[in-house]
Amino acid sequence: MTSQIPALIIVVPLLVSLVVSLAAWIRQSLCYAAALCAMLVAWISAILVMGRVINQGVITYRMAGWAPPWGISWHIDHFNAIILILIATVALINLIATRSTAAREFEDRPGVFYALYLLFVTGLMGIVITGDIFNLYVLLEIASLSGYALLGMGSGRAAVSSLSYLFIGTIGASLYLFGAGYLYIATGSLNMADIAAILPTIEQTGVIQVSFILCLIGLFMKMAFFPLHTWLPNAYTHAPNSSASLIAPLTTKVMIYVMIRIVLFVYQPEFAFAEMDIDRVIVWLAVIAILAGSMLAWKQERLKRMLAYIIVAEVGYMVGGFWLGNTAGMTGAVLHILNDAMMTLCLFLAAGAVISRVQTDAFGALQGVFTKMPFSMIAFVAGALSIIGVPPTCGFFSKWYLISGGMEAGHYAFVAALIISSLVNVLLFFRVIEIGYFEPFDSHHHKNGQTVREAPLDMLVPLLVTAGLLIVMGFYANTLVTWIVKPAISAATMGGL
Amino acid sequence: MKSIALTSVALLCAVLIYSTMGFPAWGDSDSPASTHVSDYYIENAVNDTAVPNLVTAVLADYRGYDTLFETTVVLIAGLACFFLLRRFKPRQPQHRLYRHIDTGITLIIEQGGKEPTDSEEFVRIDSRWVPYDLVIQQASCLVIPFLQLFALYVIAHGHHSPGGGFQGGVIFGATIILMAIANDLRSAARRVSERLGALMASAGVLIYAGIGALCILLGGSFLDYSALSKLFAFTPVMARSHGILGVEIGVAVAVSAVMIWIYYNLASAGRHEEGL
Amino acid sequence: MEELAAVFVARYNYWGVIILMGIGLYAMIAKTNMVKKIIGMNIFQTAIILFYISTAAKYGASIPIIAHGHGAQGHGIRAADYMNPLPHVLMLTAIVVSVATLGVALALAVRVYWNYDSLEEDEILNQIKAGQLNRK
Amino acid sequence: MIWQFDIIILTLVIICGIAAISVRDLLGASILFGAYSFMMCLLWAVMGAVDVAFTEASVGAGVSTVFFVAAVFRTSRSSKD
Repeated sequence: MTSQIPALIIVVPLLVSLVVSLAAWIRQSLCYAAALCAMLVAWISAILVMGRVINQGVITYRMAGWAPPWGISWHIDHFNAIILILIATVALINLIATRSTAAREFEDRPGVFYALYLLFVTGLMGIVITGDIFNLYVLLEIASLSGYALLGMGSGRAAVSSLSYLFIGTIGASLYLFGAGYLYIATGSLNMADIAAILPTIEQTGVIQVSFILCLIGLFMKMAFFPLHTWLPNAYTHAPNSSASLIAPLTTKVMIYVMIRIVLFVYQPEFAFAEMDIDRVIVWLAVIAILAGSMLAWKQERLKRMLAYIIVAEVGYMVGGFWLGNTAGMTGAVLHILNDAMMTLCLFLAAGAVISRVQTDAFGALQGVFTKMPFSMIAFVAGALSIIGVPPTCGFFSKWYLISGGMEAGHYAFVAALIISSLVNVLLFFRVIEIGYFEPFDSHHHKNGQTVREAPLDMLVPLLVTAGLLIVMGFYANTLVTWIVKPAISAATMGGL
Repeated sequence: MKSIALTSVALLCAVLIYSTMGFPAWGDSDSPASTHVSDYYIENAVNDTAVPNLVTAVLADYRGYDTLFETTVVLIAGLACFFLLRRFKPRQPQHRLYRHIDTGITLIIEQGGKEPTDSEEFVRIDSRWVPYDLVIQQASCLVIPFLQLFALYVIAHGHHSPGGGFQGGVIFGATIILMAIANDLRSAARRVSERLGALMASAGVLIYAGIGALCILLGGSFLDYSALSKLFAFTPVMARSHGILGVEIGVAVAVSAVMIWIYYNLASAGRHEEGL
Repeated sequence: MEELAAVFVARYNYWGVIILMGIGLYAMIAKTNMVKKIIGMNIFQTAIILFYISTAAKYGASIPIIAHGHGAQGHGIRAADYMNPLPHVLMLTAIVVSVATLGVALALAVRVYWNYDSLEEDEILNQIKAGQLNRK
Repeated sequence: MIWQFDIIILTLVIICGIAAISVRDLLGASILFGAYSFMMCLLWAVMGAVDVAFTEASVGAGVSTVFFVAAVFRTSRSSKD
């Protein structure tokens, strides 16, 4: 029976999401409790799976009992096990933290909200866990479609932003599917391990190269890599708070995971780095992404919008670090996926707490929030320090690996971009802290007469836990690297590179 | 703008057309796509699952996990349309139109006026578009039962002929949509209410996922229908065949309900009062 | 000349796919109307479906339903006699995904229309800009 | 599978696709999209993908067109391009 534990990660959220969408028509009050239980079970089973991977190595789970390549199989190694834990943690914390926000934002349909929430998480977990390139597409669409619905429910511009996200996201997913079709026509297989075994044996006719480019462009669209990032800021700024703080930390990071998985485990490093010879180009694009993201973030006047542009820059960190092509850079990229998800969650939750009390996130209205909401702002500062990369927080360590990877590859422009973007981040967050800490609280700005006070406990406790995790992950960064990140990368590269 | 778009798209097409030169010829039965994995399905599917329609066998068994999420995608579309569009508060100010059946005279009831709700002589009509065509109404009444019968046949006969849960479900949903178009939204909603549709949509996917989870409880992998042979007196091969039928029924229930649900929300712009 | 004709017959289906993709992509980039963009998106998706179906075709093969499936129990089935069923299965899933995307896209378009009373992208952008100016 | 049939239908598909995106009336565009889907369904039937063709006939030519018409009815019928 223990061999079925991996299945629980997907099956429990899926089944419970269906029960929740039934319960939405019978008793709305059951929905939250059911969703919470499902996320807890998924979180515990993700940790159990991680333990088994560390002890026994790679787990292969055969769906419906058919052997690959005929059936669909899951392939769980260190890399996806840690991403599974990350998704479960972020979704669980956010579920607890946004309970009252969600009840306010979706007053007459919280049941359907929780059903879509669980389906979104199921989709992301399925993307991470699967070992089949077509199955990945289906789950990509599950996560995307529920994401469009969750983002589009906000007021004002949300629907337009979500619709343009839908257009770009669908083109991206379709291009990925097209690339997978090129792979299928050349190899006749859909299983990742099977394709990886076939690819070196077939003669090169340009089909594989085109499929590689198509998949990569599709994923770049989905992850908002710089020239294709236009959907992200609007979609995240205008979205409801309870869904923005779920989707912003996870979507881009999972897409970067998919890129790493496809490049390392399907096409393999020899082909992707040596034969295609596009790694320098992509690192240069990443440099532009980092600089442009930071500059655009500087121009924003609203907290959530500024954070959205910081995400664009952070995507540049991870893509660039990975395409440096050396172990330090890849370690930095993988570690930064984990850190960045937690930092983004922390900052978006803090922004959500501020918005729930101040009613807006325009910088002008944030005067004196430090005195009124001290604990929320402590968490905000912790997240900000981590984004900047100040030592006790986890952001420092991944940035350290990224910079040393850049030095090792001799790509000094990337190193310079990282440092410049850190300096810009210092200025960005100092501006917010200056307004919030040094300027006195101005009651004229809060004309609705409501007194601004500390966020409610159910919002504050998860927020402080997230901030604490940032520091804990910083202390244990070395353990994380030796036990999880190193085995994940060396399994893919066979110690080469 | 348009010329830039046209040139860039044309360039992209040219590159892609050039890349097709590396493909095996169209219709070549020795290409990798037609030999590597697919031969196994063609040669063994009947032995493994007792289903002559290879597409059904692969869809619901070998790649049943994909199909589970395919059904879930449909459910998500239904949930999303409801989530984005549904407005529970009725429109203000409200006036309703009633038609006197025999004479065709239209009655406008302003707010507060008494409405002839249970009258035999008056029928409520939509404000923007007033379909009143005896031929269409009677013809649709005539064909809908046969269409529904055909939908059930397509669902049940998916093992042997083209079709299956998805196609049958869509046809079944389309019959209710036809009813809503030929008469009006309210008369369709009297037969399949929004609540019933929503419950059926979730329940259909739950049937599918539940059969899969039952297989885990019986000691197999997720969706491994051969484990069902422990519960019923089937051979494992027949258990797979019957498992596929059960799954197809779940798909059909979910898909038909979601199609109706999406139509209700789109056609009435979320108010469920007046339709197309 | 004969060689050219052979290349044409062996490839034109894929060329058709790529032309259809181009039509869909052009509609999504150049058209300003949201419903037109949605139609373009659907054409783009069906083009990819056509691509997969083209990979499944075999000359001289029949549809993927085993004749006399019962009784014979799979003796003497030659793989070359039947079309490749795998892409068909994949594309059933893809069609369903595309109709689900269509539903969500149309729902979002209707919501956009509630807010801006228009489906033209340029008019919506003008309204957004005017709204931002008003707020300042 | 006869390639002469295939190429005729493929041409019709492309013509319907171009027509669907160039008509200014959105209701007409929806109906042309339905025709496009139906031609596509024929094309797949020629290639032996009967299940896929069946699905496209019921989904693409049937329900999708109804969804388009419903959405156009609830928004606006005219388009600038």
